[in-house]
Amino acid sequence: MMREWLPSRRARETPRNDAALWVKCPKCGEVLYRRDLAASLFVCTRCSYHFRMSAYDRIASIVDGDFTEIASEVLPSDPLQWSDKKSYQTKLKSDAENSGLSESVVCGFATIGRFPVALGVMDFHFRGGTMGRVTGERITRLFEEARRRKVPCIIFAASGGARMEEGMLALMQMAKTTAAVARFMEDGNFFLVVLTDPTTGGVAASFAFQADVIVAESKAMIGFAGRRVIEQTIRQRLPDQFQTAEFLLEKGAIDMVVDRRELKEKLVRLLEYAVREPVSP
Amino acid sequence: MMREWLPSRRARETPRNDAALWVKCPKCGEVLYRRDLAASLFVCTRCSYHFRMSAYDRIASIVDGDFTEIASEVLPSDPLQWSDKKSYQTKLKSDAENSGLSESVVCGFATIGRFPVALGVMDFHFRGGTMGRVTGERITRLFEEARRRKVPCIIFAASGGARMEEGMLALMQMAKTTAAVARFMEDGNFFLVVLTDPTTGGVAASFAFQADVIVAESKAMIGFAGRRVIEQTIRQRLPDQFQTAEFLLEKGAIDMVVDRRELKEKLVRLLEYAVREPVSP
Amino acid sequence: MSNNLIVEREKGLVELERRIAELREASAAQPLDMSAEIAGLEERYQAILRELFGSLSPWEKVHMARHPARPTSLDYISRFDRFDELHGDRHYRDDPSIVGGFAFLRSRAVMVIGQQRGRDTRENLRRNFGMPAPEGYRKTSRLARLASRLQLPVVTFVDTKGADPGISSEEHAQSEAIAVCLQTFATARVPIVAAIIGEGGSGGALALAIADHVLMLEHSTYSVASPEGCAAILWSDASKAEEAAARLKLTADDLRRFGVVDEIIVEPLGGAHRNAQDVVTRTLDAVDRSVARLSSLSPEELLDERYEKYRRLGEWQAQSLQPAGTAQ
Amino acid sequence: MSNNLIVEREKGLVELERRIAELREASAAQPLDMSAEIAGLEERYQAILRELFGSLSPWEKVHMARHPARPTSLDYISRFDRFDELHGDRHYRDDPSIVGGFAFLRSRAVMVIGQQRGRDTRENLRRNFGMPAPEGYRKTSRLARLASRLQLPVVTFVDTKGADPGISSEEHAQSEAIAVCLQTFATARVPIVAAIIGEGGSGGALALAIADHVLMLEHSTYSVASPEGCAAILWSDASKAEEAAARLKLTADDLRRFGVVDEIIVEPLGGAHRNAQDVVTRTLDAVDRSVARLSSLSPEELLDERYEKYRRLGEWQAQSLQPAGTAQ
Ligand SMILES: [Zn+2]
Ligand SMILES: [Zn+2]
Repeated sequence: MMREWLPSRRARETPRNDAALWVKCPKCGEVLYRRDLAASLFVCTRCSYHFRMSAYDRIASIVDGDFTEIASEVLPSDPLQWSDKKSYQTKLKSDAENSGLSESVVCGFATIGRFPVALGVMDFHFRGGTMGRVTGERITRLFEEARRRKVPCIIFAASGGARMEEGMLALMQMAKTTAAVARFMEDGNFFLVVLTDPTTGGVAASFAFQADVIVAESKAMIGFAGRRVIEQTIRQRLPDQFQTAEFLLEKGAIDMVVDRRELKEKLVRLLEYAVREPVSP
Repeated sequence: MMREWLPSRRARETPRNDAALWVKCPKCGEVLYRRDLAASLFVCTRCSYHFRMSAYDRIASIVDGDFTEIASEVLPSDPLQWSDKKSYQTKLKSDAENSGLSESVVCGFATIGRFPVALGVMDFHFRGGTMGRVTGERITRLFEEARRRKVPCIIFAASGGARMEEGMLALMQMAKTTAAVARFMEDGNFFLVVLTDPTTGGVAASFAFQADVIVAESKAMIGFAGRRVIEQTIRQRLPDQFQTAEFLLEKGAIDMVVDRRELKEKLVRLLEYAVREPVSP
Repeated sequence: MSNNLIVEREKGLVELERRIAELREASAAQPLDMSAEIAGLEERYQAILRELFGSLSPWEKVHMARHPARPTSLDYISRFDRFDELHGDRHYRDDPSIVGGFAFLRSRAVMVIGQQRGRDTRENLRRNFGMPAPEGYRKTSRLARLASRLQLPVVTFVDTKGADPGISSEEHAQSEAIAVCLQTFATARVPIVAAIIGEGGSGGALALAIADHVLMLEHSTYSVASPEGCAAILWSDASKAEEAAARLKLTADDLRRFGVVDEIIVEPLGGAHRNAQDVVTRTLDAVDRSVARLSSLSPEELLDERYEKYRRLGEWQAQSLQPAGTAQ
Repeated sequence: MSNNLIVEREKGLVELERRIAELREASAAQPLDMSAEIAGLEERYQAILRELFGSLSPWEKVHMARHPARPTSLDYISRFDRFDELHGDRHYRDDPSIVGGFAFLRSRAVMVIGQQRGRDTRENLRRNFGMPAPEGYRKTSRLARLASRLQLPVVTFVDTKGADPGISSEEHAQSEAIAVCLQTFATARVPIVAAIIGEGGSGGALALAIADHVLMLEHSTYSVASPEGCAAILWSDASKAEEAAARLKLTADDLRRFGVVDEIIVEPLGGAHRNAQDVVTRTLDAVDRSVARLSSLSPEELLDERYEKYRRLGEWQAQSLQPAGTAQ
């Protein structure tokens, strides 16, 4: 892919459904100018609320320059011929239009701080970041290719879990990605995951928590079961702090919580320990 | 060693310090005839209280017939030239006289249910089962020889921890035995431990909890810190159940609790899974 | 009234069964020949059975999979030639919703691990309705690693609504526990055979089901989410569970066609609990056959085949993966 | 009054230090030459230092090792060229009494793990006075395994009274956590260098100290049990701790002679805290030299040498292991 991919892709900015020039911070209520928000990596300049980020915005915020996407030709279909209010095909189409994505993950290769890496970025704007067959297939190919190239793999997770509309074939992606991750790691390659808001269900419970180092973005909601499910089960309201990145850090589940504005620098630092041989520029 | 080793060694029965014909059960108060007690493997016939067992009684209760001791020529010395009320040398001598042992562990080879095994049996009657240099050396030799012979290793643990009078050289036995256990297990050999009353400190925190399968005798006290130390730290009395085998089973720390009278049968069953090829009689 | 459809349907049958038994008894005590009458009743009974259970909808299968009398993991494990239970995650707790240990299956030593729901309310409370906590998945991983070390094949029984969704399970990193379990099964250097014997709910079920050979009982279900959960998530309306059950393709036939399941164990008319003895026997036979076949492979062959199996599962291109019956 | 002998002794010095400082100040402000007076005071000061600290008994070293101002793990780690802390056991909790993560030591990437006591009461409470819980040892094992996977040398700093002896530590299988830690260090396929910087108490210290090269600060202690614990166990009288300290052979010199310790880092007169900067620098230099040397070995050579080292330690026959100074 050419160097020009970034500006064109970046034209679509988060949050996508709001076409206006101004965006209101859902946490502090501050009204933010969209361009300023993008410049601060979609972090509220007043209260540091982290807006959910689109995959290509994320990639642009992390890579040194080029990003060579792989497996973009792998496109979702409708194995269960699912239809409820709308058909699954229709949902896929409308999500594709709204998000500019063809599936819930974008995979490819890039350099970060001059380190060649495999990079997979999930996007909550496409089917709530759920993992369907193509999500699993793209991630699997990424790990397989990263294993061949012997480069570290970084995944940005954001997911509501396995995708209902693909039934068990979606669930099986947990098995498939896990197997690919295991092979990749058995060869001594480095796997780092960044958990972003939200990371739950089948994605949390497969490749995301198999990483060598688990980074989470500030205040990201991370868990296995959804908050609503737990509240229904225990019949009481959960504390606000429950299932946040900060909560998980205290509970020993993750390695660190990082503010998005410091994330790239942190990733480069971590790569320097694990790889120790950046390519010359 | 000859077949006759057992009767001669068994002459000394637990509890050793009581020369009388009758023994009173410390739990239910029943007065037990010593020969009956021995016949029931030193388990109170009324309340199932498990008396502490001497190493050779234990061996006799477990092996099919012969027991070939190894490393009995490895004898304790006094590296720190320790002396308090009595010298360490004196303590060693008096323990040896009282227990009929030369150190806190007896190691050797035997068959159990026709399975050739390496067998190490600790004895609380010798220096409270503490691990000194010779304890560590004998256990290490046992694992090294078991590794050469490719036979499973069974250890009966009973220990107050590392032996004070040998200072850091005693503590280093944790490292030495651990390294030997690791090599033994890396070759795919089976390691089973039976935790008996009491198993604590440096023995619990090294080879004992490294086993594939951890069996504990009923009601045995098992822990890292001693009960007294914990009570002093938290300044309150601990519940009776705390640190018992049954408590540890519930807490997920051990695989099973077994009554001594069913122990040999259980060990043979477990060996049948792990080895699958008993030698012909 | 039971909230289980199948249990409700069975209530009418009980009266008929009682009458047949009474007639038989009377017939034996009297010189009068009532065999024609008995035969008639039995024929009617069989006809009703066929009508009630001859063709179960996905939603009916969901209820069959949850039937309180349906054989549980321990009903299978107790029919192994021998079983020695192992306990605990070695860190925090022994989770009673996972039962595991050494066993002999026909003279072959194996490691068996199953999700265990209760067979009554009290046991259900103790076993958390068969929903494992992280400690249960960590016990599972530990036993699978031990099996791999000792070269024992692993046999699993899957029967869970899903992983426990409680507070302490989140606090103890349920995601990590399941993720490690998956990784352990994906890399275990021994044959793995899994049997879906009841409800196979979501990632909490899959954690025990990455296997070289997956068996599934005819009326078991295996699903990306419970129908209720799916309906709640997609339509915010759990009452649409029946519709979700139909859409999710959670039946053995569907999953066999998708390649998620390798072999189906046929159940007696009316469900496994109507002849548990026979179902368990045939299931263990099938497990045994698979283990025997897989045991001839080297660890490398096993791992390669397992990888390829899951690699191909749900491959994006394959239009042929669509269930034949639903093709438009 | 402090319960630390060394702190008590230092109190008199403070007055002298103040007077020297005052004289210096006065001398700078006045034309009067007071250099002779200052030199005299300084000589006296040095003489007192030598008298107080020139030759420390084992019991005094115990107090030196516990000195509240003695450099802690973080004082060393913060002098690495860079440090990125990693957290948690991935199961249950992040234990603040163990600090670990990636670091650069002179341009070399390493994994560093240290026991961290508090530098004040509040931090001591948070860090449990440097006594790790099972979660801390599990974090340690996890980081050591990660280092082994990524081929990063492991550097540890040992400074603990011992493993936490509390109720929940027992409930979470402290023994198992330490045992696994020992096994992880025994089998890690990377160089390991340990530095005993303060108190090295029992198995809870050893859990971080199975290493290819063990450094020890001159006035640190490393012991099978705390002197108090030893006295309580052997004589049911904790007040005999001083006697126990003498018997236990817990000083760097003794342990160097026994082969438990490979290298001693000399401390300034009066202890490491009197010139922490210098002590830390020299310690890190020594660590760096060891890592550099060990990095030239293959994993197999490393493991063999490590095995042989601990295999020989405390060998039963070797009379030569007896400390020369105490031979009769
Ligand atoms: Zn804001
Ligand atoms: Zn009794």
